[in-house]
Amino acid sequence: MISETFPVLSLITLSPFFGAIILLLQPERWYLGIRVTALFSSLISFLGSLYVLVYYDRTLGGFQFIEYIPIVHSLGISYHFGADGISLVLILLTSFILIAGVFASWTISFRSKEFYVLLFLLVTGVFGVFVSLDLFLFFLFYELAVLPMYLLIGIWGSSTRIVPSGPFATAIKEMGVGSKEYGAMKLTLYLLFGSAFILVGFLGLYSFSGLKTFDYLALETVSLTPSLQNWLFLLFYLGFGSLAGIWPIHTWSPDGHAAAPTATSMMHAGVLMKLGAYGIIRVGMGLLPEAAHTFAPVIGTIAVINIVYGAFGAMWQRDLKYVVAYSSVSHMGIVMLGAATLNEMGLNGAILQMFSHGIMTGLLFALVGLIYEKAHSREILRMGGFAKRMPGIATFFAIGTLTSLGLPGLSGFVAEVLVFLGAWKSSYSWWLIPAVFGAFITAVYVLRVLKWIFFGPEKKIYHKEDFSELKDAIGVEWIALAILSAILIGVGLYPKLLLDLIDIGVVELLQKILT
Amino acid sequence: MNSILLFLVLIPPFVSFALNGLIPSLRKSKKGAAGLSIFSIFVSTLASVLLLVEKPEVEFLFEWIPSKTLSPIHFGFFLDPFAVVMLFVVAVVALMVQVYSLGYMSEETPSSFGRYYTFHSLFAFSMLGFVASSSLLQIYIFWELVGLCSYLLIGFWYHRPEAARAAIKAFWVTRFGDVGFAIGMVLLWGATGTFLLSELFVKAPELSNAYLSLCLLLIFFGAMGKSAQFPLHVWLPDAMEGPTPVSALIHAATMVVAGVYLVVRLFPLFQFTPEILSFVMWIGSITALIGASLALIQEDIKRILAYSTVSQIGYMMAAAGAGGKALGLFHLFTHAFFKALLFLAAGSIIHALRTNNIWEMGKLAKKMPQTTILFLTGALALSGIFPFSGYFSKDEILIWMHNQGFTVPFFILLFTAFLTAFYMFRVFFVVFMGDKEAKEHGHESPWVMTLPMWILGLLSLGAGFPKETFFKFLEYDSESYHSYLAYLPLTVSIFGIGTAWLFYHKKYFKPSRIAETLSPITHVLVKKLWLDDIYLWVYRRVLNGISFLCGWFDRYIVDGLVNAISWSIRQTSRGLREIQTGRIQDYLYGIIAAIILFIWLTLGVLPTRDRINEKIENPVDYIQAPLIKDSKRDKNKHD
Amino acid sequence: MNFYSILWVAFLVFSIGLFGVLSRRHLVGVIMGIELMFNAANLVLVAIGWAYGVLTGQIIALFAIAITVAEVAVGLALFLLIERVRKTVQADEVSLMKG
Amino acid sequence: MNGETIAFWVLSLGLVVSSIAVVFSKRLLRSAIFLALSLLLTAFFYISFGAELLAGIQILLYTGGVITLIVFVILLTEGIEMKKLEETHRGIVPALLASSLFFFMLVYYTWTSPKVRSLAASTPSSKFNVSKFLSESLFQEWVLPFEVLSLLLLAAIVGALVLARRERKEGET
Repeated sequence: MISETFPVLSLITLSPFFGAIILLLQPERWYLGIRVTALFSSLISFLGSLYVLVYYDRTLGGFQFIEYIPIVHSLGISYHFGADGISLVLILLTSFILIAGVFASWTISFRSKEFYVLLFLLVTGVFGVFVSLDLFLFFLFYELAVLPMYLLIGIWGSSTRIVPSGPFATAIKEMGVGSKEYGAMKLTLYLLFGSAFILVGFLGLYSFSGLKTFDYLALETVSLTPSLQNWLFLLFYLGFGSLAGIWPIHTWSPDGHAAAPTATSMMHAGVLMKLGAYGIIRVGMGLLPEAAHTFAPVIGTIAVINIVYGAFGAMWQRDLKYVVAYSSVSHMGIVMLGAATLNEMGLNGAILQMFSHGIMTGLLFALVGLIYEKAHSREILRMGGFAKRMPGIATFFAIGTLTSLGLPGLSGFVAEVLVFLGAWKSSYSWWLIPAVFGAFITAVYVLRVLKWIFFGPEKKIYHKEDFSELKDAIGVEWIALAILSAILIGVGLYPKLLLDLIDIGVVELLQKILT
Repeated sequence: MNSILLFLVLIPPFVSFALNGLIPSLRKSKKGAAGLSIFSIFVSTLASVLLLVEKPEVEFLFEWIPSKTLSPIHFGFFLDPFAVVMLFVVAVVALMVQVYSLGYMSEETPSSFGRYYTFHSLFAFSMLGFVASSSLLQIYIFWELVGLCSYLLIGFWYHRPEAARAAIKAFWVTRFGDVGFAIGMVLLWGATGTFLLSELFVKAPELSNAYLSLCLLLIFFGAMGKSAQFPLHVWLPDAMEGPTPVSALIHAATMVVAGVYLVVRLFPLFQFTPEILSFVMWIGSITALIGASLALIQEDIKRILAYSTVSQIGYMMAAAGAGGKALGLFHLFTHAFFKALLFLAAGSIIHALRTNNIWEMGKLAKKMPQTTILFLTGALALSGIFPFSGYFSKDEILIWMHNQGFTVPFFILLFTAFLTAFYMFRVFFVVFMGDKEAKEHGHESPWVMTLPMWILGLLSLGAGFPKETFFKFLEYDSESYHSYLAYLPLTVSIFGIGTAWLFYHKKYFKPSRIAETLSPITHVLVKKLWLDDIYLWVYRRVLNGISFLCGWFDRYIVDGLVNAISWSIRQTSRGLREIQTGRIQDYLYGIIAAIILFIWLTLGVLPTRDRINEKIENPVDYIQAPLIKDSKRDKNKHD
Repeated sequence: MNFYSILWVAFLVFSIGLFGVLSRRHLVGVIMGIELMFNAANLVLVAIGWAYGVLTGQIIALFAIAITVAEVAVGLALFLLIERVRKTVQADEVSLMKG
Repeated sequence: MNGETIAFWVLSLGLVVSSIAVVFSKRLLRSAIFLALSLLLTAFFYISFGAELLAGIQILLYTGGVITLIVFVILLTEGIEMKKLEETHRGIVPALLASSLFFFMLVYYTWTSPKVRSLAASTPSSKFNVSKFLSESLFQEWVLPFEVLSLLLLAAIVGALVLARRERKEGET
């Protein structure tokens, strides 16, 4: 037991940051040293997140492990960390994905040091957002989480080919849609576009609250006029929503994820998209409860569009990464739907779906990376019968896809069912029907992909005589897959582990919203 | 004590699954994997027999999903006599099939052999868990899990494209039904706030009839998918791509009857909604007829059996829908044994002859005497001939239908009974008595395959006799009736067998001529009522069409718009870039324009003009320099 | 000696210098235009100082002259460099800043 | 019209004409000479404002130093480019427009400004000896800018040297 005042949240947040600094001091040729350093600093974060998970006082609730150091008195900016049930779960998610990401990029050979440095900067930002109780700090970390992505995709990414067509064919052709630079730039621009809204929203909160502070806990006590709340909420919804991939500002996500390298898309689809949803729930709903009520129908309806549209969109794709990316859009719709229900079941489901989807997409992107590494292709229709050569990958891929379609016993199911229950209990019960239907469509396209890639006879057209290239995962590559699948199954079998924690946070949040 | 027994039923298969799944070396050792799996299901079987003897009422719960404002969701197990019977059936058949598979799958590679038993253990666990579930949500969970096992086992030979396709089809169709199940379940929860069966039964009468009907209709939709009821039965015949023991266990005896069990289990709810019950009965009757008719023209022995399963499940559904839930379960009970037996016997033939087509078989009675006897037992039981078990259960159903006054379904089912006997003995006469010589040299199967078949044969022979005990166990009052009716089904069945004998053994009539005479009907049957075509059309045109629309719209319109905006900005900036010539003098024009603008703004437009002038009025304050009048400047003056 | 007229003479010289800067092709010509502009500015400074009766104008003009000298020195050095590297002395051929 | 005014107008006319000659003469050397002339005339203006020191500096630094520099540079590079430059001006019309616009704007705002008007109304006597005050204030109050300026000059010298220095090629000693 570490003493009460030990800044464990700072430890979690800053461990990757210092890891990055130590990495910078190492020469590129220290192959193992770089990886061990990376693993070590991510393990510190992981242990820290386990620690807070265990020692969080569940009877007390609220924000705990508070760290408070004023930085700028005159502007009300402080170094204020704290975590409640919701953020704890997301911290855990981040540290899991971080470790898995470190393992998944273990074999990266091109500028691995810089890769890890940028990845760790990004993760610092993510952790920071989840634990910040000061909006200024929140924004700072948010930007830190968004920006390294540009370099990560631009340098280590991969391109794909998109056939220009439709009314805007010229534009699509000339913009170079599909290239990694395009993906990186699009992602960055979208997210910066979003953060501009967020910044305006934060400044609005700062000035209209009249408190001259950025402190979350202080701003919670302020009640603004409804129209003001609505405007600010709209800003937050657009700003965070661009990161959460809400329709129709989601198109950065497929292109960005498809272009990103394995660990980056794991981190991005797994954790970063959750930042958006977290922002909407924490800042939008937590600080602007009345506006949350006003906007719930809009959020929910758009979320339902996300679910069905994302699923159908994924069905059309023939590029493996695009399929997973569109399924992320669909699943983020479930998160937002859960948030829009404004009841305990729905919100619990939303947070659990964030966790579950994060792990699941992490797993799927790790697998896509492995498949791409071995088959040198992401085009689904050119693959076939891989299960014979790579049974292990096939098994894990099946676990990932089955979570995606909401199979019981895996965590995705619990989250989806909770969201469905919440949707029915909410004021707009009809949301339930398209949402369930979307889950069915997910089953259709996900299983189809599984079949195309892994089942059937081996396709000879594609890899000619050379079957030897197609090997199962080896050595360290297993670790990421095993960790993530184990979590999926564990949470799926006994979700109360996490739901207990989530529930504490959600109930507190709901008390604010509903009163 | 009783909950320990229950756990003895449930836990061993799960342990076997977990160990086999997690330890690759165990899974890849042929004997280890199979031994563990068979041992675990054997323990389960023993425990289920004990449960049958004890006849306990167990309810065991723990919190699964916490909730403060709404009621938390529990996970647990709940046993009633129906569940105990079902546990027994599942455990016994699973044990038999797993033993049988030792022989049937012996040619598989160690890793796929281990995989097979791993899936089997998972299936046994989920099916047993399904049976013992205490809440609707839990039923749904295990329901999906058995669906998963079915998917995995149908696609066991994943390298065969047909198997992969059949697996995915099975999953899609049942999952489509489950959309209804899920919605219905949530709706029911929304009104009652609980998933627990025991609480639902108490609260159900408070609901409005229409709402409850809607919920149950949706839930029954799920049961239609799972139990291959018309029009969602299309996946079951294709599911025969899986290994035959799998077909025996999952697609004949246990999983496909889950829908019936669900209706029986939820009967306390269904009884409030007579409309839905009659819907269930009609669906069951129609399915029975369609299944039997489709079985008539099949050539693949397993597909015949599959359609026969569809038809028999129709019987069970009809019985349950007519209110005779115990009858439905009784038929389920007997059917599980004789249908599993038939499948295993068919598997034995396939194993020996390497073909599924009945026209490539013949004269097997001499080569495979044991199989012949066992198949005959199964066929007689299925046709409902005294004293085989099918006679008792089918009879009960038909009489019940008649006594309840459902005349049309009664005649449909009676006709189905005739068809059943006919197609079963068509198979029998062609395969065992036919004169065609099979290509492969047939031989009797090893004892690991025949022993389970003998046990099942005994069960199909004897399972009908303890009818009274069975009904008493289920706390159901069977009526006594002795009229001409009791002999009608038997007569019809014997008549069916006789017709088959005339057609296929004695060859007095040519079946093809009959088929020509009835060509419209035959055409419909050959086309399988166009259901496959319709579903394929829906998949290809509707689903893929929408997905094309969505994907295309997203890529080229939503994203295209984004690209168009950024492109136009880029084009504009390209145009603007021409201004930047690189010649300094050209830039100077810009500077001049800016200066002019600035001066104009400060002096001409903005109201600062007067203020500036006012300040300059007093230059001493502004410019610190000596005034001419004050020539001798004191430095310290201003300090 | 009217204050206005002195200002306007200075402005006229300034504008002529500006014209030279804008239109001259030879870089030294441009520099000479700049000199004219500086000169006119100095003249205005001194004139305003004179009108107010303060010395500041002269002081600033003094500084301005010094700065001008520095500017001319650097400017001519740059000119020599450009002439050597780019083999041209024309202002409109030096277009490194073209985007 | 007294002598002072006549002198003023003559000086002004000379200044303007020589300035025009600076920007329009085809030969650069001639421009440079006219520039020297206009700077010299400005020095006379300074004297008329009573800024004798400034006038001296103007003549010494500008007319002496700067023009010498310019002439040197012209002579250094004359052989290279002069003959190619048939046309010494480019875009006369826009340049004329812009500069005249600038001129008229300046005239307009000075004419309309009440402050300038009041300044013009109170023309003080121009006869007073300021050199002493100037030096005093330069070394007392303005000493910091003065020193900074010296630094700037130093930097300019170094910079000019570095820039104009011919790069030593390899092998060259």
